Formats: sequence, structure tokens, C-alpha cells
Amino acid sequence: MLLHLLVLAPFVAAILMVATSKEDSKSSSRLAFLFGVTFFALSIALVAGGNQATEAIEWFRIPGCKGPVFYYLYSHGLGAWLVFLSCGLSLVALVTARNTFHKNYRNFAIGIFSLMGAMNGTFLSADAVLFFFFFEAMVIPAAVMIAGFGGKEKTKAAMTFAIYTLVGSAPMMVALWYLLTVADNSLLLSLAIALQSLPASTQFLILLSFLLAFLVKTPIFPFHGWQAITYAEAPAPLSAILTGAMSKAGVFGFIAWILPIFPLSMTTVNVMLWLGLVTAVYGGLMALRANDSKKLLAFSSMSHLGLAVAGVFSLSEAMLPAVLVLLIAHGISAGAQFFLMGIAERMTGTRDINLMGGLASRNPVFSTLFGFAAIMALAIPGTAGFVGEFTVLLSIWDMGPLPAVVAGFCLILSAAYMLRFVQKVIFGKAAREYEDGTRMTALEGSSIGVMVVLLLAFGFHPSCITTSLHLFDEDAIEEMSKLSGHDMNEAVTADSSNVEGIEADASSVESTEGSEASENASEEVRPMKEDELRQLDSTLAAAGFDEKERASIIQQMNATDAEQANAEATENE
Amino acid sequence: MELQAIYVQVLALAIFAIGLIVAISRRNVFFVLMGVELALNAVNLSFVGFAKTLPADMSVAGQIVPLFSIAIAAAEACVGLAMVILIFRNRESVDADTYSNMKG
Amino acid sequence: MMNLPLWLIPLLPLVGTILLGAIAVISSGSKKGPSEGMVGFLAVLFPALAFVAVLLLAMGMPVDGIRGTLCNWIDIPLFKADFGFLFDGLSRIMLLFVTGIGALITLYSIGYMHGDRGFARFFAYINLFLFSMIVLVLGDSLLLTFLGWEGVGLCSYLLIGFWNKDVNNCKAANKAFIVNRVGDIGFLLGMLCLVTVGGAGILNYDALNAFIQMILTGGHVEIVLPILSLAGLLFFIGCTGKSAQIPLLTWLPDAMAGPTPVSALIHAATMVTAGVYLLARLGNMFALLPVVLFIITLIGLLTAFWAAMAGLFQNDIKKVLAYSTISQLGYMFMAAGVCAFDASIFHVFTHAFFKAALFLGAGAVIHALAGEQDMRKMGGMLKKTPVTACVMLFAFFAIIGFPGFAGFWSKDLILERLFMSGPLGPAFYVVGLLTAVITAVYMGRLIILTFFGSYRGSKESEEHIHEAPACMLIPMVILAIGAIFAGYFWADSLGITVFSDSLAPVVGAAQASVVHAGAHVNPLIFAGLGTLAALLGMFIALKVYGSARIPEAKGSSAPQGFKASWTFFFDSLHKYCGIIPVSVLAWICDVVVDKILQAIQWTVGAIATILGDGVSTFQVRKVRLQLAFSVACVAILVAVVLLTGGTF
Amino acid sequence: MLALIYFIILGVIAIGSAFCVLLSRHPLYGALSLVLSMLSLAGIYGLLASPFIGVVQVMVYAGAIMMLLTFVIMVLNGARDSKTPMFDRVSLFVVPAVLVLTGLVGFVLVRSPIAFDSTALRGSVKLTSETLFNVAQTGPGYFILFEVLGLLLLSSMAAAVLLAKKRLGSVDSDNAEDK
Repeated sequence: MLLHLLVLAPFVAAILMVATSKEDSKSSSRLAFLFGVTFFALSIALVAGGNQATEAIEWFRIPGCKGPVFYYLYSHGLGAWLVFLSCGLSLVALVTARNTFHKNYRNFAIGIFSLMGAMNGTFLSADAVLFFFFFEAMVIPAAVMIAGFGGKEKTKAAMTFAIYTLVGSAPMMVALWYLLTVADNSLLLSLAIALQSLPASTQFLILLSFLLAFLVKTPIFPFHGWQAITYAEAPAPLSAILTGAMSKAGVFGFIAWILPIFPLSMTTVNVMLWLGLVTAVYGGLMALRANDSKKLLAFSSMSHLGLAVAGVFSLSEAMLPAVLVLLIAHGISAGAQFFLMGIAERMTGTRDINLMGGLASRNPVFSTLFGFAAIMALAIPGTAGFVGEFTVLLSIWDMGPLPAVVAGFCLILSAAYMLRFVQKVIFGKAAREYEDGTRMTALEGSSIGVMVVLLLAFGFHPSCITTSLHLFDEDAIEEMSKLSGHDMNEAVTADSSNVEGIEADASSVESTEGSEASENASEEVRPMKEDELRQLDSTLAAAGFDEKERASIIQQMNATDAEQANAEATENE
Repeated sequence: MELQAIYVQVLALAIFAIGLIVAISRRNVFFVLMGVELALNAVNLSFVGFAKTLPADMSVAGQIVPLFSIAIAAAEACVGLAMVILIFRNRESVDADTYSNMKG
Repeated sequence: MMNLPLWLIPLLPLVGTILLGAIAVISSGSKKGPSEGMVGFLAVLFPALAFVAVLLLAMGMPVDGIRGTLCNWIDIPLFKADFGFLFDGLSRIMLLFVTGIGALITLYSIGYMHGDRGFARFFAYINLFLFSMIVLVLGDSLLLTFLGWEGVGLCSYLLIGFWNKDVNNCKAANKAFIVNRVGDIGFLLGMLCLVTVGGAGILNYDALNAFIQMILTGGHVEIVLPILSLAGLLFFIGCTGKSAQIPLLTWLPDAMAGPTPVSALIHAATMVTAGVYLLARLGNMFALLPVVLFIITLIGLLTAFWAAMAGLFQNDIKKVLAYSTISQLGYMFMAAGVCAFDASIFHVFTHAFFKAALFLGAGAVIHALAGEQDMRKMGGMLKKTPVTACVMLFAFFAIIGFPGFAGFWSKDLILERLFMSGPLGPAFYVVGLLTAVITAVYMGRLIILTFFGSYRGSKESEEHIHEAPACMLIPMVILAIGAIFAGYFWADSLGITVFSDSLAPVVGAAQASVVHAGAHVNPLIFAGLGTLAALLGMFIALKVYGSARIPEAKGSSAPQGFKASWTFFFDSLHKYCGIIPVSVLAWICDVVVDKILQAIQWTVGAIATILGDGVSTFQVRKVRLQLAFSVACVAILVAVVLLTGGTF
Repeated sequence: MLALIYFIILGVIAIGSAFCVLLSRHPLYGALSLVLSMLSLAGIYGLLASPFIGVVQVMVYAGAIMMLLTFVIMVLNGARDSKTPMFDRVSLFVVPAVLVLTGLVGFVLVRSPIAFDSTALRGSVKLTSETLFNVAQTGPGYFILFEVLGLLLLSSMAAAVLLAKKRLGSVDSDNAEDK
């Protein structure tokens, strides 16, 4: 119920917002605020509630595919926390937008709610098609809002954003469709099984097209062309959501879809790792030179997300909690920074950091928050950012010292650009004479203050994040395998008369069809065990310090795969 | 030498082709309408021709569908002519090309 | 009394920070600002309470220390860290003078910062600094130490840039933070290195020592030596950053842009010694790594010598002190490099007193002269501010190692250990001694230029010169007393070894493992040579600066913040090795790579547009033509279907 | 044999008059040729044992629709224009395209094995009416379709009236009042 509410209710809220007055921003903002608080509370309940899943409802059938597409939502720790981010940031965005958009607040709120619904759907869907649906659906409200509320080059920004992300995920759609024609249904498990039956070159092609979508969304180095202009031109509250929650969809895709489905080769992992690192360095260097404050922040988030992606593809045991903490820390701190930058832009009327300055004496409370947010972004120990970056560095160290050194270089760069940014914006003397715009209101200040406090709290007690991670627990896997197994049985009954062969013990079946079925069954078991294995690894790793255990997880997985195969072979005998 | 089913189809095809040519290549709007009618006729003929190649219970559809198609053709002609009258009033021309209001 | 929980010590300044921070934020809107009396009281209260708590704990500390774990911090696969505190001989000494001197300097600051707009903010930062520093020395794991480590760096940044209206101060602050960050990354990577070797719990000091013990007993030193050396080097990079050693030292002179009490507390007495603390803390590990130790000694030696030379050429009173700090830190590193961790900590201890006294004295002088920092415009302050002058003089004697004063004991100890450290020992010793001479010269120059002769400033400013208020003088006097007597905790020649005894449980094992084969020399010879060096230096200073001309002060004498006048070539080194390559890289990214990517993006866009335009030329206004096209296309499609035999 | 001869005659007339539609200059001539073509098609329906459709063809198509068309052509005097060329460059596209398409489809058609089935029912009024209205026997599908068709015709009539009537206040009606 909670999951349905979080995914569908935002759209309902968006529709309800249509009913409010367009001119009277007061009343519509009150309603929007009410909704926002409700969703935020729901997301907290989701995080607190642990893993849960809805009933898998058959949604529709794609012609040419064997199985149906389900409307099937599933919340694991990762998704739940990202939903928390999206709801929380949306709430703050609704608060800060109140003082920025007087006329069209209603439309802004509509956009925010639909974006929120799409993001929640992305993070919660357990079905690949559903995921893709929401993944694409995110783009539309965001692009519309950029085009409607953006800065000077808003049309160009909206077009760039929409085209980049939509084109980026187009190959994924084709690949997904192709995979679906092979798979039993569109759930993770059957996709993974289906992939194994394909030739290696096809697998690689499918992997590439999946990767591309997430690479563009994150964005990672050669595909980041949309990011700076989009974040710069989008209204600041929207930029905060885009970077704080939406860009996480890319990393989320890597973790929740790429890793379980695809057997990754060492080369791929290395390439992705280095792409992430290059992005991190590149973002840092670009941020060093950026003069547009929002572009600077955009590059800074690019740098952090690059680090996160590198962390993901370190494939270390510590990767999941590390990356999650980093994502949450970055989401909150970058979000807060964008919100603050929006307020600064409102106050000073410019985005150019060379034209700002002296806010510390003009508006001390704002500057305090601003400084705090910047410090959080610097990953000072005691903030969530530190826990995230330290643990990610730890994961990256697993891949060798050189990547870790590069990642360390990024941290130095982050200090350099962030301090320059802070200095130019709030310190020194005002670079020019200007009229003060609307100042920061108490509500804005306190909501951003809460974000800062949250960062501190997560920094000192990250276990509330790290312990909530059970990416796919047994119930969900049982449910999934039940669904796919059920369908498989149906298919088999339709095709062959040899039903008993499947239900009977594999050893007693002599016919080729029976052995095929048992092969299918064993394949169905393997990825499940992989997931279990990963979980087992993570729980075991705290105790074991052996050097051998520190060998890369790939080898471990391969080894265990081989073991499993052997074990199954003996069982079959 | 008996009447073969294929002859009917070839005749329908020929008439359809002529209808298509008339509908597209003639610029006078009345000819466009007439071309459409001609093509519809050809289709009806094709229906009936195919109906005769089917066994008893399945051939009924081939008798009924042309009726509907004729009725729809009547409706189409009715509305189409009304539109021609309307546009003709505004443009004082029967040249279909001058009707076009699309931005290229 | 033993039941005092350890977490109380860091908690007290943290509470102070939160209270003062709240006051600062709330009062920022009002014109008048909060009451200075109340803020000052709160600001001193919490460090003082922390000092009392430390004192109480220190009294009843068992030999192997007190350990207390608060709660779990990070718990992920591969890694585990707790909020745990370790109160042993080493942290006891560090804590005592950190909280003690911290409380004193806070008291001093009340007078110094009087009337400043950011009064409450300043004390919030100071309290935050004390919290971080306490966490640094009290933490029972490297990670917690790192929390304090970066925390003090942050506070240093905030306090250097405290007067943030001047962009130069901000730049100095940025520089300090970024240079420190370089070191911090070394620390971070060092931790990762250790985790690689020793597993998730290794960052705990006890676990680390146990691990090292295990290696030693198991005879596996050879196996882990390369990676341990790497870790050691990385930690040392961290130390060079925090303690301003070669090559990461340029930030400290610039850091003098902050308020003087900050310079005294952070950039002289406490924070910069964190590197030495870390070396001592990891003594057991470093004792295994001869190469790293040699590098440490060499770096310490070079730094001490270089900074002393640079100190000769500074005109800003605080910069002289900054270079002298670097130089003294060099001594401490030398000592650590020859595994004389107790001696180096002893020097940290004595140095804290006399350097804090020197800085506070300098602060009092600057305060008296209403912000003047250029020594060339001072002079004759002895009569105007006698108490300050006395404090400075005592501290001066301490720093040059005049017999009987604190510096004498500690510096001699270090030089002695250096001499006996091995075949290169005598060479080290000579350089150390030479440095001691130079130290005496530049410190003598400072004292002479400031306090003797006649006042060289403008006439109207002379009338405003006044002795500092009592709340500034009391800490100075206390520190001066410390500067005189602190050395007697470990007066080797007198047979007092309180200090080394108290440190022995922590660093004893490490020092014992490195056996010095040097010939035994009578300690009195070292004492005599040290005294001689001090006297010689003072004599030179007197000869050169006492009577000779004083260089004319040119141009503005305002604190120059970002621009240190002469730093040998390290600023250039940083510029050419660090900043310029990064800028060039950034330039390449921005101007070349990004433009190329944009060009590609543009090209693809342009191709799409051209194609679209091309296609849209077919989208003419003629409906009939459209239909014709579609018929033609249907024909083509049918042909394709026929030819391919219906594959599609 | 006889049927074939009739078929050839009627087919030639149908195609010939269709060509007349294509080639005639005045729409009225075109319309008359079209009527002729439709009548001959009605004859072919008769040959194919579907007399009811043939009759409907004559009544609705050749009668009603073509009458309407002729009427409109005559009402709109300007329909007789000599300026508009009969063919233009578009025809260069259309004619070959259609011919190729026809050729291709014809090729397929000729190769397909179709033949008359002797059991095919005769399209009489009885059969038609039973199929349409005997719901009990053939199911409601055709009947509903029939009703919907009635609605369609009604609405098209209404649409035609709405479209073609002179609006009050329109330019034309203003002009008319001026006159």
C-alpha cells in the first residue's frame, strides 16, 4: 500500500493541484506543502519499514514476448533511501519555490509532483519495463519545467536535456525488448536467466546499450554534455532535485539492474571504473574553472557521482553501503547547495560568482548555512559525505592503489573548487552594487538547516543507512522465482505433454525436454544464489581479514559459480 | 474457358489503380472525390470476388461487408461534398492544391 | 573520580560550540551583538571544564590507560570503526596542554577580540577547534583521529579566514586548507593501506599494535614491509601537511592572517603538533620502517634548517614566529625520525608553552600598536609594555635553549638522541646545532627590533600604546612560567624523568626496538654545546641588529595575509608542481576537451538538423505529393517484401 | 463461357469508363463516366451471384451518391475551370508508382491459387437480411454494426448540413446582404 501510495499518489496530487488557483500562489502552495509533507512522511515510513513488495499485477503483454509485464513494486534499502531523497528534496523545493515563482507556482508544483512520482517509480519498480517506463517518464516533467521556469537559455537547455537522455536510453529500450523476447517475463531474475542463453557478443551489445542509458543519466564523462547547461538553466529547486535525486537513477541503474543481470568481464569493470574516475577528475577540474555558480555545482556533482560510479564498479564487498551513503550524502548536500544558490541568485540577481561576494556580512544566517553546506560537500569527517567517500575509497582501493590515488586527487580538487566557490560567493566584499532580492525566509532556512543536520546525523551514525541494505532478500527472490516459474510451467504445459518430467526429480527424467527443463531450473537457481552470496559476503566480511579474501569479488563470484556448477553437476548425477 | 476468380481480382486491381491515379494526380477536387469512389468500388468488387472463393458459411461476410462499405462511402461523399462546398466558398477554386493550408 | 566518562571531555567543548554558534547565528541579525561578558564566560567555561576533567582523569590513570567505547560508527563489510576513546600516557600529556593552553588562550582572546563583530562566532570556532583537537588526541582509532585531524584543519580554515571581508585572508585560509587536504589524503590513503594489510579493525591503535606484535613474533616483517612502508610514507605525508614540513609547509606563514590567539593556539601550540603526535602514536609501526624513519629525519632536518633561515628575513613579527614554529617542528620530526618519540613529544610539550607565550606576547604587542605587525615600525616596547616584554623575553630564552629554560631540556635531549642515532648521527647533530644558532639569531632579532631601541612608528600612534588588559596578561604570565619550568618534567641531567616515565607505556616498545649503537657521550657535553650555540646566536643577533641600521619599512605594513614575503622557493615549487599543472589540466579540460565534446555534440546536432531540414523539404504544402510519396514507398515496401520472401 | 463473355464485356466497359474518368476534362463528364463504370460493376456483381449488392450498387452508388456529386458540380459553377491543368509533375510520380504497385500486387495475385467455391452462398436479399437481423442465429455483431452505421449516416448528414450552410455574419452572407 505504501509503495502504491508513493508511486501513484504523486500523480494524483499533481492532478489535484490542477484544481487550485493559478493566480493565488498562497493557497496552492499550502496544498502543495501539505502533499509534500505527506509524501515525505510516507518515504520515512518506507525507509523505516524495511523491505516490502506489492502484489505483482499483470499490466500488459508486449507482442512477441513470452511473459507479461507486471506492475510490481519492490522496496529494498537502496530504493527506499533514494525515494527518501526524492521526496525530501521535492518538499524543500516546494518550500523554496514559494518565494521564487509567484505567478506560476501551481504549475511548478504540478511538475514537481509528477517528477516525484516518476522518480519514486524508478527507484521502486521491480519490473524492467516498469522501471524503464518511469526512467523515461522522469525526463518529461523535468524538461517541461526547465522550458517553463528556466533561465535565459531555457529552451536550449530543455532540448539538450530531453534529447540527450531520451536518445541515451533508446538503445536500452531496444535491448530490453530483445531481452524480453527471450525471457519468461520482465522481472530481474528471468532477464538474468535469459541473458545467459544468448551468445557472448549479443550479451555484450545488450550490456552496452543498458550501460549507455545509465551513463548518460548519471552523467559519466563523454556523455555529460547535457548536464552543465541543464543544471545551470533549470530553476534552482529543480536543479536540486535533478542532481539530488534524478541523477541517482543512473547509479541506481548500475547497481540494481546492470550488476545483477549481466555477468561483467574484468575489462568492462575496469573501463567503467576508470570512466568513473575520469569523470570525477574531469568534473573537479571543470568546477575549478567554472564561473557560473550553478555550473560549478553541476560539475561538482558530476565529480561526486563519478566517484560513486567508480565505487560501484570496484565491486568490493563494501561497495553497496559505501555507495549508498555517498549517494545520500551527495544528494542532500548538493541539493542543499543548489537550494542555497537559488536563494543567493534571488538575492543578488546573478549567477556569476565573480559578481557576487560579501554575502557573509550582508546576510549572516544565509552564509552560515551556505558555509555549512559547502563543508558538508567537502566530506569533512563527521559528515555523511566523509563516511561515503572514505568507504568508497576503501572499495576503490580494492582495485589497486592507483585508482584510489586518483580518487584522492578528486578529494583535493573538491576542496579547491569548493573553497574558491565559498570565497567568491560569501566572503570578501560585494563585487557590485545591487538591490537585495527576497531574502531567505525562516521556513527555507530551517528546511535547509534540517538537511544539514541530517548530514551530520548520518555522518555520526551512518549505520541507519548501511544496515538497511538487503538488496534482494529471500522473500522477494522467492516471489520472483515463483512468478517466473509459474509462467514457465504454463508455457511448458502448453508446449509439451511432458509435465510430470518437470515436476519429477531431474535424475529420473530421461527425455531431452525434461533435461532441458532441469537445466532451466538450475539456471534459475544460480543468480538467486549469487545475490544471496553477495549478501553473505557482506555480512561475513566484517569478520574475515585474510589477505585472500581481499582478492577482488569477481574472482570470488566466479569461483563460487564454478563451485555451484560442480555441486549441481554432482546433484544431477 | 470459364470465369475464373482471378479475373475478378485483376479487374478490381485495375480499377483500384485507376482510382488511385485519379485521386492523387488530378487536381480538380471533384476528380479527387471520384477517384476515391472508384477505388472503393474496386475494393467492394474484390470483396465479392473473394467471397465467392470461400465455402458456404464463410462467404456470408463477403456479402455483408460491401454493404457497409457502400454505406460508409455514402457518408464520406456526403461530408466530403459539404466540405468542398465550404472550401469552395472561401477559395473560389476547385484546385485541391490551393486548399492546402499546411506550413511547409 | 575515576568514573568520569571519557566522552565527557570532547563533549564539553562541543556543547560550547553549539551554544556559542546558536548565539552567534541568533544575534547576527541584531545591531549590537550579544553581550561579550556572557559569551566570553561561556567560551572559557567549557575548555576550562574540559581541562578539569582531564586533570581529574590524569590523576588516577592506570598505567596502561583508560579505554571507553561510546558506540559504533561505521560498520560495513570490509570495515568497522567505533567511537572509542583511549586515554593513556601520550594522550594524557597532549590533552593536558591542549585543554590547558586552550583555556588560557580562550581567556586571552576575550581581551584580544574585544569589540569584534564576530565575537561569538570566534569563540564558537575556538570551541569547535578544541573539540576536534581533543578528538584527535583522544580517539582510539586512526579514523577517529582523522575526524579530529580534518576537524582542526577546518577550524584552522575558518579561523584564518575569520576576517573574511579581506579576500587575502580568505585566500590564505583556502591555501591552508587545500595544502592540508593534500596531506589529509595521504593520511586517508595510509589508512586504506593499513586496512588492506590488516583487515577491518586494524585502524584501532590497540589492534594495530597487536598486529605489529603478531608480525614481529611471527617473523613476517619481510612480507608486509613494502606495504607498511607505503602506509608509513602516506601517513608521513599527512603529517607534513598538518605540521608544515617540507614540502607542504607554505601554508603556515600565510596562516598568520588569522587573529593572533588563533596563531598561538592552532598554528603554534596544538594543531601543528598533531603530526608529531601521530608519529608517536604509530611509533610501533614506524619503528619497523627504517627507510621511512630516515626520510622523516632528513625532512625534519631540512625543514628545521630552512625555516630558521627563512625566519631571518621576515619583517612581520608573526611570520618570524611562524617560521620559528616550522623550525621547531622540524626538530620534533628529527627526534621522531630517530625513534626518540618521547623526546619529540617532550619538545611538543615545552614548545607549546614558549611558543604560545611568544605568540600571545606578539599579540599583545600588535594589540598595543593597534594592528601594526611590521617589526620595522616597532621598537622600544620594553618600557611601554613591560609585562609583555618580560613574558616574551622568558619565552625567548626558552626557545633558544638557554640553560634552565624549558627549551633547553627538550632541545638538548633531541640533539643528544640525534647524535647517538647511528652512523649519520653526528652529521645530523651538527646541522641541528647550526639551526639552534640560527634560531637564536632570528629570535634575538625579533626581540631586539621589537623591544629595544626607540619607537620607529608614527608619533600619534605612539600615544595609544598601552599594556594589554588583565585577562590577556594572566594567560601570558602563566604561559611564561610554563616556558621557564616546563622543562623540569624531564631534566635528564638532574635525573628527573617524570615525563619519559609517563610516556614509556606507549612509545617505550617502539624506542626499545631500535637499538642505538652510538658511543656513549657525556650528556653534559651536549648541554654545554647547546648553551654555546644559544649564546653565540644571541651574540650575533646583538652585533648585527642591536646597533646596526634598521631597514626602512617600505610601503604598506598592513598584515599581508596571502603574500608571505620570502619563502625560499617552496611557494614557487607548489606553484609550478601543483597549481600550474592542475590549472593547465583544467584549462585543457575546459577549453580543449570540453570544446571538442561540444563540437561533437554540435556536429551530431547539426547533422540531425540538416537531415531534418532535408526531410522536411519533402514535407511540402502539396498533399497530393505526400500521397504520391507514400504510394511510391508502399510500392517499394511491397517490392522489398516480395524480394526478401517475407522475412520481415 | 457465357459468363466469361459477359464479364469481359462488362469489365472492358468498367475499365474504359474508369479511364474516361481519368482523362475527362470536365467533372460532369467524369461523373457520368463514373456512373457508367459503376453500372457495369453492378452487372459484374450480378454475374458473381450477388444480385443484392448489385442492386444496392445501382441504387446507392450510381443513384444517390453520383446524383449528389453531379448536383454539387452543377451547383458550384466554378467547377468548370479550364485553368487547372489536368496533370502536372506530381503525376509523373504517381502514375509510375501506382503502376509498379499494381504490377507487384498483380504478380502476387496471379500466383495465388484461388478458385471459386461452388458452395458459396448466393448473395440474395434473404441471406443478407437474415445475416443482418436474425440475431439469434448469427449473433449480434452485424446488427450492432448496422445500427452504428445508421448513426454514422445520421451524423454525417448533420455534419454536412452544418458545414455547408451559410453562416450568419460570414463574409459571404454579408456580401449577399450588400447586394
